[in-house]
Amino acid sequence: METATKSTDYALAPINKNLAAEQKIRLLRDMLRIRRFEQKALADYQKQGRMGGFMHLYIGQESIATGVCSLMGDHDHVITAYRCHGHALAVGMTMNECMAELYGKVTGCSKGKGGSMHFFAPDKNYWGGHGIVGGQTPLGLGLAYGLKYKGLKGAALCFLGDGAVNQGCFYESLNMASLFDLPVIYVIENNKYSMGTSMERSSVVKKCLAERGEAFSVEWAQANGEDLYEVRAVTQKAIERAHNESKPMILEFDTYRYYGHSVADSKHKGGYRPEEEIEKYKTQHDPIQLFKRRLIGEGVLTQEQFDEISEAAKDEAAASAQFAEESPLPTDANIFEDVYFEVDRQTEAGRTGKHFFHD
Amino acid sequence: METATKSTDYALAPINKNLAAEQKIRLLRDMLRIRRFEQKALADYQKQGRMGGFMHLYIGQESIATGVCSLMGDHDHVITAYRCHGHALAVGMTMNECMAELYGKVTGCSKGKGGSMHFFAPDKNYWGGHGIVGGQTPLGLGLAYGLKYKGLKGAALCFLGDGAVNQGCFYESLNMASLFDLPVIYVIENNKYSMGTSMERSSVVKKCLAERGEAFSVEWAQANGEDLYEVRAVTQKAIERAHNESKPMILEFDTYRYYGHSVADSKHKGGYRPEEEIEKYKTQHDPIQLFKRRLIGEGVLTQEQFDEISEAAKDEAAASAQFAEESPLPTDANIFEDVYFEVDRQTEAGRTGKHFFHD
Amino acid sequence: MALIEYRDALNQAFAEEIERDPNVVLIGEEVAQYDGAYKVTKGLWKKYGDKRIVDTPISEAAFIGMGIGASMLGLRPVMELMFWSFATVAYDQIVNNAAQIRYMSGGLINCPIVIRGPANGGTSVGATHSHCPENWFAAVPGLKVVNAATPYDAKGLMKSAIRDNDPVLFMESTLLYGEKGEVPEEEYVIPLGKADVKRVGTDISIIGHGRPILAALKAAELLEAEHDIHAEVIDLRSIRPLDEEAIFASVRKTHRAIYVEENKPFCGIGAQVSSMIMEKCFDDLDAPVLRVTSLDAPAIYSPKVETRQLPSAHDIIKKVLSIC
Amino acid sequence: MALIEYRDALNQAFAEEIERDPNVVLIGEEVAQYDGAYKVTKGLWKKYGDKRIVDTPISEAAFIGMGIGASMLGLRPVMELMFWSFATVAYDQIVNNAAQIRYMSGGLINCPIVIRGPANGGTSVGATHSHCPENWFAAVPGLKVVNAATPYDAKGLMKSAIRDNDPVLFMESTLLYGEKGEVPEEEYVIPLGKADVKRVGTDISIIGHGRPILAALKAAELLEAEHDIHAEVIDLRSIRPLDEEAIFASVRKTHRAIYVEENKPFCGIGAQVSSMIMEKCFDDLDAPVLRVTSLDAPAIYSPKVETRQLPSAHDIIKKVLSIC
Ligand SMILES: Cc1ncc(C[n+]2csc(CCOP(=O)(O)OP(=O)(O)O)c2C)c(N)n1
Ligand SMILES: Cc1ncc(C[n+]2csc(CCOP(=O)(O)OP(=O)(O)O)c2C)c(N)n1
Ligand SMILES: [Mg+2]
Ligand SMILES: [Mg+2]
Repeated sequence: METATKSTDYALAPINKNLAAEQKIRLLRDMLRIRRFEQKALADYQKQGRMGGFMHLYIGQESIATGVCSLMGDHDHVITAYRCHGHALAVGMTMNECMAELYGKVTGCSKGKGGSMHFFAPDKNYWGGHGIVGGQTPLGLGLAYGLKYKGLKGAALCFLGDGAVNQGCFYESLNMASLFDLPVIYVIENNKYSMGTSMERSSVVKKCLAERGEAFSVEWAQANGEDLYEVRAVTQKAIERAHNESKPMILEFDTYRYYGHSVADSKHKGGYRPEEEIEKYKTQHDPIQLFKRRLIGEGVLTQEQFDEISEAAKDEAAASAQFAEESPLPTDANIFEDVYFEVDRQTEAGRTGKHFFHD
Repeated sequence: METATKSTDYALAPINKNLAAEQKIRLLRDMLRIRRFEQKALADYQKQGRMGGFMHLYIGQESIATGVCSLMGDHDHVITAYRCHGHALAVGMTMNECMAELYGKVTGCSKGKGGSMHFFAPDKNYWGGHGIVGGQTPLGLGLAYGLKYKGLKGAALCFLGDGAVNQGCFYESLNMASLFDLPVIYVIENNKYSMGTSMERSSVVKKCLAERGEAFSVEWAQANGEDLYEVRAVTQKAIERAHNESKPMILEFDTYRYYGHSVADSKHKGGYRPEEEIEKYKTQHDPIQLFKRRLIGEGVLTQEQFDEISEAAKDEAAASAQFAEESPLPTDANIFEDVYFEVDRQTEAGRTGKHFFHD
Repeated sequence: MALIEYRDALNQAFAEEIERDPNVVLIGEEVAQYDGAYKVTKGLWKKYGDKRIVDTPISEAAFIGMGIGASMLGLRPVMELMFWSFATVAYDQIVNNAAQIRYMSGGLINCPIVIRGPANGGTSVGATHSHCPENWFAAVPGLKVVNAATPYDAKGLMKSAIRDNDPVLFMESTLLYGEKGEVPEEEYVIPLGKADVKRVGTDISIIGHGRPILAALKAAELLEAEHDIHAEVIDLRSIRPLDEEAIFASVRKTHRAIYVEENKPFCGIGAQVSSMIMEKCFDDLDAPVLRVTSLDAPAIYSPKVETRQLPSAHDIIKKVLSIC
Repeated sequence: MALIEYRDALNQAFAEEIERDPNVVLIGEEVAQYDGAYKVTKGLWKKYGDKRIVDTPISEAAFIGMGIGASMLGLRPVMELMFWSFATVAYDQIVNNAAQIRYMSGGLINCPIVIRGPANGGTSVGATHSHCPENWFAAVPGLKVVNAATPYDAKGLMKSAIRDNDPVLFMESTLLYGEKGEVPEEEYVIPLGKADVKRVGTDISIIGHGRPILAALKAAELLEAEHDIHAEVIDLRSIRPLDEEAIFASVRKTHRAIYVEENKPFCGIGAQVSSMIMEKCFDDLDAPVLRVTSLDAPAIYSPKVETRQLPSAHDIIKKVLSIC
């Protein structure tokens, strides 16, 4: 499979042209922080007993979460699926709370209750982290509905995968978004595989998946996700449209994941996808390398600076693991907290009647 | 709203041109039988205590079920929603078994267990009769899957309404039908309203609803459902395509229901739709009247013959009501039959373990 | 007190809460311009307009999910399912989103949504439209399940449900919508988790929820008149949270209990309640806790026959006499 | 007898039934080319090809519905849900189509489908992926629900499920797939509706289903060794149909019972079974039937903590000692 190569140079798009050097470096750092965080997470996952469950790595796709989330204003919200580490860091969550969540510690963003697939930070307009494929698409619709209801100028950015497009609730959501003029932007991160199934084996496609939006008069755009500038330029248009016209849109970014579907995925290398394909993306389409070269070319970055940033990110990740390691586990009592708001707050309602039934 | 008026004269389509006079009259009779059956059903429904639950009348749409089902070969199967009387009679079910079902009698097609929304006749390739909106669309996919698996040259004709297109499983089914090349034909009977909601208020539409198939590379056609010839001509093409290429298709027929969504629908007249609209369809777009005029014009029918056929249909309906009236109700014992195949047959499996738990 | 229909009691609750809180919005199929399939929302769209009363396409998964997402932002959506049976196409949204989002976010998110509609058989609409799903949902920690048998309870419980900050599934009955009952003019609320002793008695506790409570009251009358058996009738009203104290107190007094519900028997609410009674009141029981439920088969269409599938006063009396 | 893994026992059942009946087809996500997310279908696609082993898009509603439609035409689809938790998006197809089609058609149609996959917690995959839905479905007349705890049972029950002419929901456990057990070389089937006395005892009946049966057996050993309590362990294996005779016979012998399951407590299978025991064995009981279930909260991620949510031998022993 081939990633559509870009047509225009999006460095000149207003949203990118006016970036100050430190802002550009900040974007590079954000991508590096995601990668280093996940590399550390993977290493620790492989040390038995530290983490459990699934771990879906975002490595290779960093430009998308970073580019999209770098455009978020006060009333722009984000929701995604289980491959949610990148988006979490991109909206500004700390490595500590994220790593601690992977370790299942009370200091984790979800107090160790959500795990790798369920990171949340409502204070940063980040609504997770959802494990049921496609399940986030009606919730994203609801975030947009809430924004419109409250009269706020914002957008709901709802990420989904190339496999998730085959969950019916996505189409129900598109029709309603279009019918109600809701400012929801569905961002398809097309990494070409859903687990071990190639896009061709799961979806009938003409130009691309986003094109399906036409069935509901929802505008769409396809772009090259490996180019941070392109991601930002294309997304900015959609956000402006959402803000100014309260209209939905579908964006599809070509991208690639370097690791397996999850850490448990044994077959991805030479199994359902050829090793050369993986190599090609790593060497020719890596969003971090591409952006690094660009910035060096633009003269706003040196190799030394890059290495420093990279090292700093590595150190931050290591420190977060240390933090996680030293944090306490949830107690048995914690198990029954955060089930019911009213019980947690011990309101009148929370004190009335039996809520739990195992004893 | 306006029904798209037809372009070509489908009387000349091969599938119609070669019809013998008695075959044409047979088609007219089939439509009349549906109408007279439902008029009698409605009258009896209104006499308290005879029937219960919902009754969704098909009156005004007869040309579609009649036209489509008139083309069914040995391996063509039909499945539809709860507005299923017309299709039932069109596939050859008797008025007796249908009326008795409405009366909730053991002589009904479903032994009084299904009611108005749940007519079935697998021996006539008729798979119901389904109450959950859109729920029949994956089942129709499955019928097509079964045909292909068994290597039979057939098609699954799956009817749905203009409101049902907004159930997500329909789109999941379209993608799978297209991906697996399954011979399923989705027939949208667009009567412009889903209960009290106009199509415009529930669906974002460009040309028509069938067009949404393009998102999944599923071919589609829109046609005028009031013209029996047109229904047959358009459907025949889809069936041939299904048989010869094992490909799915969506057909959309413009049509109109004269009565409320169900008998309980008080608001349809002058409520969510203007009385003039109803009048216009009854007077200018009635499929039976239009076909009658055609046949008289073609010289294969006289007004006298028409009146005879109409009378005969009325008598048949009256007789079926008599039959239903005189048939016995299910017994308490019948309540527990037809839940489990193995129990009904008292097989080893059916005799092992407790299956029912109220006592 | 005014004598009004169950549907009007609910309608009053909606109107009062809409006026009280700008974040309350009613969403569902035919709830606005059509006044509701069962006229429960009659007149509200006319009065409050497009923003507060919203018609949707037939897309339960999307609009229930939409309501959940909106509730995360602070709206208080009251979502109508035309029938609770249609929750089958929005099951994931209810069980995995509404029920779990608070827990999986470590308490950062809450979901103050109400999902409501009729959940009953007895109207000859067939097996797919006659589910009583209270046990499917009450089984899921994170959800609350309410079931009102009278206009008074319906209004008071609905107001509490709308103000509650957790997802509340509110189950009504098309056969109750037209039933009349006394409802005070002045405002009132009924807390979730409080059972109501609808009749005081000493010989047996007839416990239950939903419409069969009316059959239980009728049975209690006949038992007293014809058998000198004084039955206490307890309406749980709220299934989760559950008022176990009210149940145990009654059983400790009467030493006998029967659970009555319209649900199917296997893993019905009565199974849960009777196992709780056995565990907590074992030595108080002079007889096994028996259960009266719908007959254990899909809802049959045949009108006259279906009524026999549902629990009747007669069925209740028979069971009572078998242990009294 | 060969000592093989649970997943291989299932794999053998599939292979044997595929060879036996040309209408048997395996359908689901990643079941073919990927060998199954949990390698349960390993090698089958290579061996039997595209027609018999079919990969699907992530469209559970459509492909479960497709399987049901195909089964009406006589196919015997064995549908995999990668997790039973994902039944939440195909709930309507299971509960309204598979369960009701025979009844609503007056017996004209039957639906010989098997829907299978893992249904368990304990693997730190979070609340949405850890449902134990046996009670949601066993509550619905028209469905059959099976839950196998050992490789031997898994193979024998799966073969019966595939040959059964009613819809059978087969629940497995990702934590059992790697467990080994003795499985005969020669062919055998295990009928649905027959419980298995996995350990004979005289003092208390520990009844249950699924993986906790292993904990029950461990508990029984310790109870005998450390407390001289001889527990009988009964594995229901099939929840609906249910082998009530085996349950009652044991309770009449031991006079005490505990139900053990991984399900959440509210309206769990244990609630149904204990209420049946109370009704039919009231005078035989020397103590209330107690229940051991998962803790009543959504599945927590934190690995070490989640294991404490699940029933353990220790939890079982504690409950047993409280009534022995
Ligand atoms: C409803 C549902 N079905 C199946 C799964 C199992 N599953 C988890 S991720 C996944 C693949 C999704 O692929 P895609 O949407 O392309 O996202 P990606 O993993 O590539 O980011 C599957 C099948 C699930 N979580 N939910
Ligand atoms: C999932 C689901 N939601 C809602 C309903 C209630 N309902 C029954 S028919 C109907 C309208 C369907 O309209 P359409 O698809 O246009 O078919 P028509 O009635 O016009 O033939 C609705 C909302 C249902 N039966 N199932
Ligand atoms: Mg993907
Ligand atoms: Mg319509």
